[in-house]
Amino acid sequence: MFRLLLRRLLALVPLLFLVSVLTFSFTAMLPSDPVDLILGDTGTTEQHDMLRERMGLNDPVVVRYARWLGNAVQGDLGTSFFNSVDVTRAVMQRMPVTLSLTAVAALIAIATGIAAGVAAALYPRSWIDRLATIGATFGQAVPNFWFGLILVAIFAVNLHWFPATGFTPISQSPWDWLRSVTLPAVALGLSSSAAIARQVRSAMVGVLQMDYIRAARAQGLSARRVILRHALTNAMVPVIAVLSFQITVLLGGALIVEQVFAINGLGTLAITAVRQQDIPMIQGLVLVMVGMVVLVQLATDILYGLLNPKARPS
Amino acid sequence: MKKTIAGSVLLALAMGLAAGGAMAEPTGQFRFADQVRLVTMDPQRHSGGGIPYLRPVYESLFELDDEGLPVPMLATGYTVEGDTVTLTLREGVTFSNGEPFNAAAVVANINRGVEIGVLEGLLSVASAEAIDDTTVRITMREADPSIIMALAGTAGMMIAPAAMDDPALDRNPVGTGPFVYNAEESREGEVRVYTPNPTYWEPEEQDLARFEVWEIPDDTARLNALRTGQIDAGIWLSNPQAAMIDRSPDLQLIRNSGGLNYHVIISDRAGSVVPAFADRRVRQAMAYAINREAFNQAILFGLGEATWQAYPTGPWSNPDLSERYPYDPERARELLAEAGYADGFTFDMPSIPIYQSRLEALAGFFADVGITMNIVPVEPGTLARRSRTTDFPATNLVWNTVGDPKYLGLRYLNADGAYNPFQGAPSEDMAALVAQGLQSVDTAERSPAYRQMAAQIADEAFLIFVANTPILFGVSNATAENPTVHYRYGQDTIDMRGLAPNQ
Amino acid sequence: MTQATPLRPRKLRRPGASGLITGTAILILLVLAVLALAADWITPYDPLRQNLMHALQGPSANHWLGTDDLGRDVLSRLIYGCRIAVIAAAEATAIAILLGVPLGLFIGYRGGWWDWITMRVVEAVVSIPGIMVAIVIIALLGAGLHRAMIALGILFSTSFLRLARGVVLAEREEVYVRSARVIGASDSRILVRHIFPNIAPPLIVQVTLTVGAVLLSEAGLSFIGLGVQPPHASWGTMLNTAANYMDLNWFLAVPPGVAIIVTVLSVNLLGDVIRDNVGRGIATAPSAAARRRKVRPAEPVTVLPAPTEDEVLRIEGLTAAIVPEGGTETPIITDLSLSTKRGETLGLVGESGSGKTLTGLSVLGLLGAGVQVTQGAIKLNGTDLLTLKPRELEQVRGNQVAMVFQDPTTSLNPAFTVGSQIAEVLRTKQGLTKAEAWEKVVELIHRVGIPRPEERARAYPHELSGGMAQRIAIARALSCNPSLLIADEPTTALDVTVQQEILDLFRDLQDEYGMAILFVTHDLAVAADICDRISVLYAGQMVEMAPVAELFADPRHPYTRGLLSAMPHAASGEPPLPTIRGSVPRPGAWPVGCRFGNRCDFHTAACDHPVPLEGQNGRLIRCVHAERFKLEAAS
Amino acid sequence: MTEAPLLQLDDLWVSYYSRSMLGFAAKPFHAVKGASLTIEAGQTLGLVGESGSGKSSIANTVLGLVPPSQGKMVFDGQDLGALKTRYPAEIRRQIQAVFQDPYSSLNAAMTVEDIITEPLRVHTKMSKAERHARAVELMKMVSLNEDHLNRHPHQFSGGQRQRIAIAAALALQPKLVVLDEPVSALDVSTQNQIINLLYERRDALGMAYLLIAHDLALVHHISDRIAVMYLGHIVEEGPADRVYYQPAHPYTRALLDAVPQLDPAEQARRRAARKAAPAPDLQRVAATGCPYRNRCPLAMPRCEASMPPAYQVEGGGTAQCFLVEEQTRKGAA
Repeated sequence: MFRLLLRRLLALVPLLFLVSVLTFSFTAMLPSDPVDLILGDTGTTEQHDMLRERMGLNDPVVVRYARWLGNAVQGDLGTSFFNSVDVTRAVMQRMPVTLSLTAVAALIAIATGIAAGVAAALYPRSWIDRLATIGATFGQAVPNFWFGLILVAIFAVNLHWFPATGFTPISQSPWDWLRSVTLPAVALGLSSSAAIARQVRSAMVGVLQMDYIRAARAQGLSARRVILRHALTNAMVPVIAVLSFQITVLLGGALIVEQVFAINGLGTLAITAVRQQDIPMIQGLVLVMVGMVVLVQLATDILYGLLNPKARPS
Repeated sequence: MKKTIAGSVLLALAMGLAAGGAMAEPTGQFRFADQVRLVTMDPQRHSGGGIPYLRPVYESLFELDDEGLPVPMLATGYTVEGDTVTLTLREGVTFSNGEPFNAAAVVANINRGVEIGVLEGLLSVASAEAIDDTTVRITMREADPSIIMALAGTAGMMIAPAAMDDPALDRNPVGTGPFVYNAEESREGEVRVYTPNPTYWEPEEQDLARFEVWEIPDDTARLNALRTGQIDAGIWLSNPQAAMIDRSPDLQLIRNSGGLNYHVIISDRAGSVVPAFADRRVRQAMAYAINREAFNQAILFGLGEATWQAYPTGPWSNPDLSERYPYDPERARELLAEAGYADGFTFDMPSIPIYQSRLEALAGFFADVGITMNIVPVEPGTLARRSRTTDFPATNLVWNTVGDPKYLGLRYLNADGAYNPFQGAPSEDMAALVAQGLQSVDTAERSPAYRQMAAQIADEAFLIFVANTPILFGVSNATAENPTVHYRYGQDTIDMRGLAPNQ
Repeated sequence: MTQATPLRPRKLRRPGASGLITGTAILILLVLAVLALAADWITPYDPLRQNLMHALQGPSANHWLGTDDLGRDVLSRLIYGCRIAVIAAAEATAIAILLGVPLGLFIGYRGGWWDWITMRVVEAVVSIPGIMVAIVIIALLGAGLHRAMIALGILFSTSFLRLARGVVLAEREEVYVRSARVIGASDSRILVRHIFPNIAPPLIVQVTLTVGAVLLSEAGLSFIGLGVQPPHASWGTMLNTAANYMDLNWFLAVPPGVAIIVTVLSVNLLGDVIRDNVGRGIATAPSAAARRRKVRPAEPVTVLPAPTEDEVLRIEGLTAAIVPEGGTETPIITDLSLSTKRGETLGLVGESGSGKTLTGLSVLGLLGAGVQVTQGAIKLNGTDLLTLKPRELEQVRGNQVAMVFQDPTTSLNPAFTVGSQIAEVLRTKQGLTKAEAWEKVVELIHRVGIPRPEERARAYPHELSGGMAQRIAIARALSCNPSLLIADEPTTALDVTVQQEILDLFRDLQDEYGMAILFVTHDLAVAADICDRISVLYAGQMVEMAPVAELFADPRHPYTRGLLSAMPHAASGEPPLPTIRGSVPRPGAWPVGCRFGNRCDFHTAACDHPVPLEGQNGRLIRCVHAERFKLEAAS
Repeated sequence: MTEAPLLQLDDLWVSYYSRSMLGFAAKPFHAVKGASLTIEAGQTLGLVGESGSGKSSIANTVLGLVPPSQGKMVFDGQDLGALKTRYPAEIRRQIQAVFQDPYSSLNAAMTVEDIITEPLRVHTKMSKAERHARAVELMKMVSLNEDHLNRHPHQFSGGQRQRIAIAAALALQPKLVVLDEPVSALDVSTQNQIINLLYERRDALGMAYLLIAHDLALVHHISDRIAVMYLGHIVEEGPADRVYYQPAHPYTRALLDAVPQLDPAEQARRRAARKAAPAPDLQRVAATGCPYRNRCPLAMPRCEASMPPAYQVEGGGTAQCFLVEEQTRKGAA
């Protein structure tokens, strides 16, 4: 297991490297001139040239990239072009917000998705199955931000059960944190829950037709045991891949849902950065997001190895 | 040409007594929401909205009273003599970093502001020098009737000299105000936390343990925050959310003095990007195309009023201009046809979310007469800055009707005006009027020139005024009942001094 | 050798609900297309035409869906929104396909460095949340519908690329591609003519998925102001407006929201239907026999001897059928009667489609989806299993009857060690403790002839050879000492030398444990080795039953004889080898009379009527010419 | 026979290299270890072995799907093993194949006519009409109804599909057809139909077959010669009757003995014999010497020391077993 982990970690290096190259070259193509952004309209030509020199913008792209990467490896993602905000700090400040939103959404999605998927697979063609299937199909068609609006209208504005907007850090008050994160997480998690439910159901249906399930039943193991132990363990193998993907989707979805709930997470930061063409901020954000995604993938890979003996190195 | 404010110290003291009363340890908190994101906390690089983020930390040399007249703050008096302005400074004031507030500090501030050149208020200033420790002489480039008014705003905000060397001054403000910025507890892009300044020069005015300014650009989110008690007060434009506040029994909509005059600026006056703009008939057609009454009803929710000039009321207002451009799409089309644009033309207009519906309405009016206006979103907080560039042939802004009319000339009309980015030269008539308006500091003497200028502006139609709205604060009932909440005259901020938490 | 294909119930169509849903989905999409095309003519108002004096009105006769913040007609804007939705979906999907598919095909077939580099780049892009990729691309290109759609197109091209590559990689290994290469077709020809047509079905599914995703993404981007720019109406911008007016007129959020949901739902449903029909994607759940039919009692059985004390299994008049929901039954086993006793091995022999495997499964009550016993009785140690409740049947399985399947590598759960799978049975069925169970596991594994049993118990199924895995499966089946063991082609998937070992193991274990074995096989030679008695099945019927020696010495049914003579070892010398003409008829296509009739050389008019199974002394035959063959054999 | 054989494999090795994650070449896996075979024109060589014996690797190598790692492969006078590129078209059309699984070997997206005439399209400039005529002819040749030409493969039974595959393989009238387990996926009653068909066509058209199967008895029916593979080695080779009736290698004998007989009495006798014999070690693969020695009831010490070379067997052919040598020596003595 340790070797697998090490190998996976090693494999991440080229991926992160590639992402950094992609991000850097992409942002380098942005049409705005950072010096203009920083100095606004007020700077003189001399000031422009000085700043350009100081920022090393006259260096070749490769040199700039190497410098940026060197700093990034040390945790320094540079300073925003738009104000003197430290990118690492800004991103790290927002990360817990988006992370807790995504994590709660993922928990909701996984719990409801697996429960619905298993229930549907247990009683195919029953009302449970139909309800779950219809729900899942619907869930995948509902835009998360629209669902968020509706949730706010019902549960915050009318019923006052939850705050309509904003985010309370968990360190401040776990209860308020839960209240503030519930509606956005539900809005965010819906489509992933649906996707997971569908995948679980289809994986379960597939697995339930396997020989070893028949064999286990022929052995007189109870239907419950066969489904929950034998079928689910194997059905989770393809589901894991979907989970990993869905967490990336959730992270992306959080960007939009944050707007609905006026939550200042990475999404708000990202959209602002993009609008302002704040290159260091965009680069830092992308890198950090990919880092998060990659860690999730690593975790799911390990989970995959645990569930699927064939994937383990012998 | 000499004017001294007498008894101003007394007045200030009286205000302090009335508000604060007994000296007690500050308690409680007050949470305010701004509608624009914080761009910079450096007052001298600041333009446009976001002043509420600065006010807790920075105090200006002067303050405006409830009639809009300057009263002492960090400066206790002034004299204006020709091209020199002499300021007398308050003693015993220190910056929160411990530096003394003195003439050297004021000189450093004013000279830095002149050098940076962002602030319109200082455009007329040549330099400042210290006469003695409490006296500063400002040398003017040209006569400026509104220099004291300007020093009551961002131009007069005093930064601790040592802090000026900080490259991150935009995030580390150091002033003399009743509060200091608490960077640790603030969350970038979400909330700014201010805690009492331990070295404040008038500790009896500090009745609040914590002041927060929340960045909530989304109107609905801000309304929800107000409803759920997440904030005590916030700024609103006339929009559906403001109307909701007005209708809600739990909330109050405060209409502050002064107002915001919404207008369209034709920046590309020579028609270098959009040739049609060079034709006065085209611009007048645009003015005719707008149904201001409907605009006020539907877009401003009846909270504003139609206007055709920069000052709807008061000494600078020209009464002949009411209904200068009645809603007349037929006439607009005729004018366009005369100008050779019967088939219309197309131009880009920058937009921020709060102006979205206004611009959509305008686009609809213009579309009616054949003009296509593309709405291009820019980041909130950057509209003013982008409006000063040649990025857009036209823009739209609000004009604070508290300002001195000289700004019309300096900002909008002169070839070097900040909001004349294409540097179109004013017509001879206009240039003459601009000059004439600056000749005096006496309102009665100046007003005929500005009334005439208003008519000239309306005629040339580079500036198309649409509607005027009061500055709106949405507050909770508790805030409305709080006697210490004092809205600054004609501004979108609350006075920090003496502010106590809601009961 | 027959790969005993597990009976796949034919796609059970539910014309009711699903047809209706599909129809509705297609109808909705057609309507959308028409609205998009005809928006200019059918909208009641100009979508940009504002009427500020009538802003934010609810639905009325003039404005069916009310008006928005500028008094524009919501219905008209919604209809124009269709157009944008259609353009958006078409544009982004087309870009995604044109970018992704050719590149995916190319790298998939070419492989090597091209593939490696492209896939690493794709992985990198995919690891960035999609919306982030989109907004960064938009930052580069600028906001607006077409630019946003280019961004989405680039983004979604990765899924097409991976799909195309995946299909190529999978198809490349398919035998038909090998055939094409053997024929000498060039790479490009193989790619275009042979592989590409097979991409079409998953591609269509992917297109529907992408269209749905594009619609949602477009709405999301427009919602945050990076997509379609106001005042133009897209559903996303309409929702953006609605978000601001939720308090004053919440209804504004309804029409665009519903429009998006209904459209995406229709597209997704259509995708599901296509996927189900092309059958490559997600397996559809077969209809569970939720409502068990009442089993009709068996007709009086004359062919079986009276029950004896050591009789273990007695099947009487068993009839099983495919029972589709609301459809007509298709019988697959008819009127099958047999019995077996302790220590006896009864062979069930027949070709695919004969019903031999189903007979075994019906004893266990594991016929599976859509197949049910409709008549008869299955008595195990005197109890009719067909009358038991599911719980009771669970108790019987494992304890009294167990089964060994054809493919040992798939009949063991890949997720658990083999030892734990045996231990599980011991613990749940016999209530042993963990330690006791493990001790017994090791003993059992040793008993089935596996050296180093402790070590092997901790192995996963994929770590064992086929023969070894089958031994484990046998150990598990025998763990609770059942009185009946059903072995379904247990040696078919094994090499011939291993087959021999396993057959010997069966014999040894039977000698030791004394259980009855119901041995299902298609190979008469295997049956000759292991069985005491053999029952030959053909097309769901027993056609002949005899003690093993008699059957091989004196086969009487023409089918048995045909089979025997067709065995490779039977014939010697050069072809032509003896054959049986034609092929086994499928269930539902059985002749009314003798089911072998149309392949039989002895067919007479008498064969066109149902033929009974007759005989005595354990020798049964279903043939009108039985007497004649008997005489032949005697002479 | 003075004429050169149609196909000659000489010390052919086929190896697979799996690549580890970081690109280091892992240890190669040798599927075929020095196989030598010959097929005369118009004759059938049956290649028999258990799964994993390397027989399919030989098929794939002959078909040009997998390059040999070593050794000579001469077809019709041309050394194909030396070719670094794909086979030239004139060779390509001479070697055709029929694969095991009739369900996956036909492209589901094509019609029967497309499948049968695909080789003609690739290798000839026949017009559409000519191709159709040829397709009709081929359908007749494999006893299928010509009306079925525009059907898709899934509409046919396994036996019929295999006929279609044969028709496609015969379309170009190749000199060699590789039959890779052509009947093992079929029901017993259809197997013989296909075997008969293959036999008839060979006699009529005169091509050679490389018939790969795991069933010696079946192979024996139509082969002129039989080769037996065990773990990559051709352990025995010779005339079909000799190998089938007088196997020289213990493995061949074991293979033959393991096949269940239709005679229960004979089965019982064999069973008794097996019981008497010592149980073979289940550790199948011997690292050195003869790969079969761990299972071989007649293994000698020298079997462990070195791999036996191919000895000539009386009655024709060779066997890689020291016993053959000893018997020959005894016979000579």
